[in-house]
Amino acid sequence: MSTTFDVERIRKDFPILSRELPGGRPLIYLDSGNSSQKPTQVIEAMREHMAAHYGNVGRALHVLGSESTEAYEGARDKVAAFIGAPSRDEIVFTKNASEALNLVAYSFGNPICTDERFAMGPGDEIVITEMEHHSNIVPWQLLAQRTGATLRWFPVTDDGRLDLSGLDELVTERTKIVSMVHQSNVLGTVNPVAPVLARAREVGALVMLDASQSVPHRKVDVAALGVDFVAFTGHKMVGPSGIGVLWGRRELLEAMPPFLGGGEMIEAVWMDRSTYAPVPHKFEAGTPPIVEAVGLGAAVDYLTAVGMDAIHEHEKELTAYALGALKEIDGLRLIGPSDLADRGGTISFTLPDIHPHDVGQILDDVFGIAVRVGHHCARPLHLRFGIPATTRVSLYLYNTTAEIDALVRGLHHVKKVFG
Amino acid sequence: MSTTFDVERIRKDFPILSRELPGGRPLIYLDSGNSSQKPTQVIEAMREHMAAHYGNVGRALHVLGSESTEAYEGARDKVAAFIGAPSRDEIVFTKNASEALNLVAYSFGNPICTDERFAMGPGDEIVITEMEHHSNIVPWQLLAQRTGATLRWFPVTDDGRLDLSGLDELVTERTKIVSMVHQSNVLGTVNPVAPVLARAREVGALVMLDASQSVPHRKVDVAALGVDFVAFTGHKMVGPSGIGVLWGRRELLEAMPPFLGGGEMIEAVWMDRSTYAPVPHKFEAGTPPIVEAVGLGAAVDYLTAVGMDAIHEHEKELTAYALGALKEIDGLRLIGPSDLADRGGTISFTLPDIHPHDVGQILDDVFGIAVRVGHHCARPLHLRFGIPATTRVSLYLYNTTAEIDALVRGLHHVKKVFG
Amino acid sequence: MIAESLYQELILEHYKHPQGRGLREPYDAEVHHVNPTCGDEITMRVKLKDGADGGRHVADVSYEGQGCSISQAAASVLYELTVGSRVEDTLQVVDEFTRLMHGRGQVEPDEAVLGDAVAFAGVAKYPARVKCALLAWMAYKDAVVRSS
Amino acid sequence: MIAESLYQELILEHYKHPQGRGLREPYDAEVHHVNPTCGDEITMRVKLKDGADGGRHVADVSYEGQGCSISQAAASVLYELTVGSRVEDTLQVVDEFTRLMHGRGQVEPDEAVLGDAVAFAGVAKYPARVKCALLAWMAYKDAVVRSS
Ligand SMILES: Cc1ncc(COP(=O)(O)O)c(C=O)c1O
Ligand SMILES: Cc1ncc(COP(=O)(O)O)c(C=O)c1O
Repeated sequence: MSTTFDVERIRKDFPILSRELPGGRPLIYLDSGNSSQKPTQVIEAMREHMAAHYGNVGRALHVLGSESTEAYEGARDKVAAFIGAPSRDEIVFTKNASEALNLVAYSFGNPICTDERFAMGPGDEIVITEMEHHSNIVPWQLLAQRTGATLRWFPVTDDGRLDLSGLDELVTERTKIVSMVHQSNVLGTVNPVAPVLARAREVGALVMLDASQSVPHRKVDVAALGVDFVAFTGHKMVGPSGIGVLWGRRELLEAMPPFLGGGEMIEAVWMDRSTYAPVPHKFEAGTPPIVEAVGLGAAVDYLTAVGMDAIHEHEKELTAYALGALKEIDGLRLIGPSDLADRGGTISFTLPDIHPHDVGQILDDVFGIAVRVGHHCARPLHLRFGIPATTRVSLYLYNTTAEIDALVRGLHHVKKVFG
Repeated sequence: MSTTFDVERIRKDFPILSRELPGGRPLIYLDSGNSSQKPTQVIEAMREHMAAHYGNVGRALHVLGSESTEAYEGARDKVAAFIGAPSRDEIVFTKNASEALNLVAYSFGNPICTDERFAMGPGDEIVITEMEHHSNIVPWQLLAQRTGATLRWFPVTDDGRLDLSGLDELVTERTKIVSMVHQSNVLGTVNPVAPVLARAREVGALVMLDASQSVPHRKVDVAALGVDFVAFTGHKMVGPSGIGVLWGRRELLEAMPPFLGGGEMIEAVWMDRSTYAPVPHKFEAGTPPIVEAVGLGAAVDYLTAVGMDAIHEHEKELTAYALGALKEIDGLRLIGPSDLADRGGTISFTLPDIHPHDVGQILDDVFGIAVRVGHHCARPLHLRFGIPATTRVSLYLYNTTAEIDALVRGLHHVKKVFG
Repeated sequence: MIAESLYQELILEHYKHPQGRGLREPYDAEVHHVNPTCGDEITMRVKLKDGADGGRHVADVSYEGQGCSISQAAASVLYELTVGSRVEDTLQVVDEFTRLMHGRGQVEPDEAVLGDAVAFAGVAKYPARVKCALLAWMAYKDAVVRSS
Repeated sequence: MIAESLYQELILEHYKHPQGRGLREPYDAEVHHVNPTCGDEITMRVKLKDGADGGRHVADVSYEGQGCSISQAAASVLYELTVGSRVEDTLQVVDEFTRLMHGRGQVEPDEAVLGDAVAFAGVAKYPARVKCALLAWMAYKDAVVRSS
């Protein structure tokens, strides 16, 4: 472990990690890819806001309204800085990453919008990949069904990498948008953005990144990436549920039609027409997740204080350790890259003749080890590998090598039960 | 005051009410129609969940996942019981009331859906009212613009009541849906549902109620109301931000196309198509507002324990007191009904030659009185009364007659400053 | 350790050595049921016949499936409990089994009706697994209805 | 009491007795600005002329508007500070006033440049009201640009 990174000190910030489960089991939480735990700093920021400063934002002139507005808009500043957004006005708060992805999908093929880039109809194409989370598949399927456009996708190689060999045939003049996952929530694979982006630029397609699994784990700089849209979610980055983020280039956000209509997203309303607020407010209809933004701001502060590079380094060491340790389990089949290059701390696998649900159940029941089992909202990827489900271990800043040792012991026990 | 209702005891549950504002002012919060304050019971339920039970819902088999799922789905049960929903599966959690209204609006005119009731195109009509919140205007404007349908509306009478004299001409065979506010967030008016519903049934139109301002303040029974959809929002009913509710008849929810696509709203996904989960999950894409649902559940428990009838009675007494007390302010013009019949504790008014922003600012600066000033997201209603803005006082279970006395003193001072 | 109550020896035995597995001819009805949350699947065929006692009897239940030990063992136990029995009696088992599974661990199982299926009592405490245990039984009920 | 710093006597005076109010002919440009968050509106006309010193001077600023005391008083003060002055000098006042308003109460106002407009210093502490104070000034700047 790196010397500046004190995982034991970090663990003390997460109250749930010292919880005892029923039956006296300690909690070993290896499911952060599903949702991360929250440090006291986040929990307290939310409690304190509700107990002493809460008011609705934007609309109120009074002290509480000002304090809440300042906290809410302050969170926007923090998130913008965290991902290197050129402007704070490019940060749209949504309810989760899924809403952010849907918001962009709904911007296409809307007769209200006359911008050519967001036109969508028969003959137009949308490109995704076979390793997407359902939240980056279904919105585009629905868009294709609404508009008559065609959905296409990059295949995945046997070792869990994006197969870019058909890039030029897949991304063509017909492509309006390419939306792909930055880091896979099953394979751990970190996808190469540059070649896809270069091809998209050649043909005039927009590029969206689902960064739900990368922003929490590594320094992501949206300006350096050069894409058009990025989606991520608060609950996976030690922040609260109920808030997600869409980052988009201002010029595109301005060109897009409004999505949800209502209070706060307007400039002026008459019964028969409306004009809309400037971005980002144009996309934030109704009372936003105020307390959740305060929590997300605290989460960003927390991650920044620990250091995204240190977190990444820690996870890399844990991943190397885990990949090594899992090798000793007979018959374990890794689904995803076995090398450390361009991969994060998400490790999915199968065991011969033992269903992942049984693996997960025994790990949890006997050892208090929380892993995720199933298709992890990436059923097509599992179909591609010919398996109905996997067991997934996902690591974060508060995990330790001792927890991985416990996992390995647990897996040995699982094999014994079903031996 | 009624004998069973102890407002001083209730005030102790809301930590913010004992806060001292800068300059030593006490807080007098008369802005609950904008957003309500949260009792310790809600704040603590959320804190406790994050500190000891948090996990993602639906997807995880482990202890934390089960506890979170149980808490989340338990909140659905509580909300269903609170509004008399025939089935818990008819409760859809959204991010706020605005999303709930948009969800229904987006169900119309979607080529994916073949149900006649949700078809929408030129010649079809949508009926709303002139007293709607922007969140029940703009979604329908956008729908009309997308589909070529026509938006029509009920006018409002001089004393702030819905003008139903043209009901039969307004709601016709062309009408697909009537969406109207249950209790106005400006006038306080509680609208008569029965005649509108009867006419809608005659012509085969659906009926949606925006109950954002009624559910927090009086017993609302959706089955007794007999409408098709009801929207409301957590933050106005002593619950957290970041969560809203759509109730809909199961049969309609099942007939509607999906809205947001993603994880959790699916049954099975292939790259080129998907099948969808049964309601309510079909409409809950991505990680839902988990901690917020826990908070909303606690809010419902709190309101139920105090008693919705007792709350309603208390507010009625406060409203009568306030309407009487405000009469002594020279020139004050009430916008909304001056009698207590079918009205809630929301009181909007203007003062001659003093702009509401100045009223609000002085009340806040000098007396710590938080009211809302502006058009309260109901600009068309203000246009109808020929005024750009009003000052709005909105009362809730924790308010007292002493606070109304302070308001009256404050208004006298405002008049002196501008006298 | 809680797991012991879920993974009974009998369940593991049936999982490792499933009884009556495979799809056979002839059959009156075939159904395919899926548990979307965990992907468990079963294809089941039912063949009924008239019994000597005048009632309808189960001649054969054949199935193919994939899924966790609970869902697979449930199908195997179901095979043993149904084949050769009166249809009405088997439907009574289905009802009792369903009641047990939905009882959140609070329901006292009727061993006389359930026989070996009583080994699944522990599953009722795990809401996420109840559907696994019920998959084969719901498919069976469906297939019987379609056979009549 | 904090309010004292916002509602200066001078602001209230201008609000109650606005200077130069009303729309007059002739004019070089007319603009209409709205503050959507609070609904404040102003219509403003500007007439420029060549001064004796060779520079451009402000011949008249006329306006109609509705809104709070801050926005209305700002227009009245603006009228007094601009009419008869060199255009460049007035634009310098606009810049200094804008800087003051965006200073969140931390900026020391330059009284020599601002004159009576210094009475608005307290507004800078109220982010929600800054736009009210700036409405007339932004309209003025816009109108001057369109006049040239
Ligand atoms: C009548 C009415 N409808 C809808 C809304 C919108 O609710 P939300 O802001 O939670 O979306 C509000 C409150 O702002 C309201 O008062
Ligand atoms: C890669 C990826 N994309 C999208 C999502 C959806 O995020 P949310 O559930 O916050 O909408 C997730 C997590 O569930 C994810 O892992």
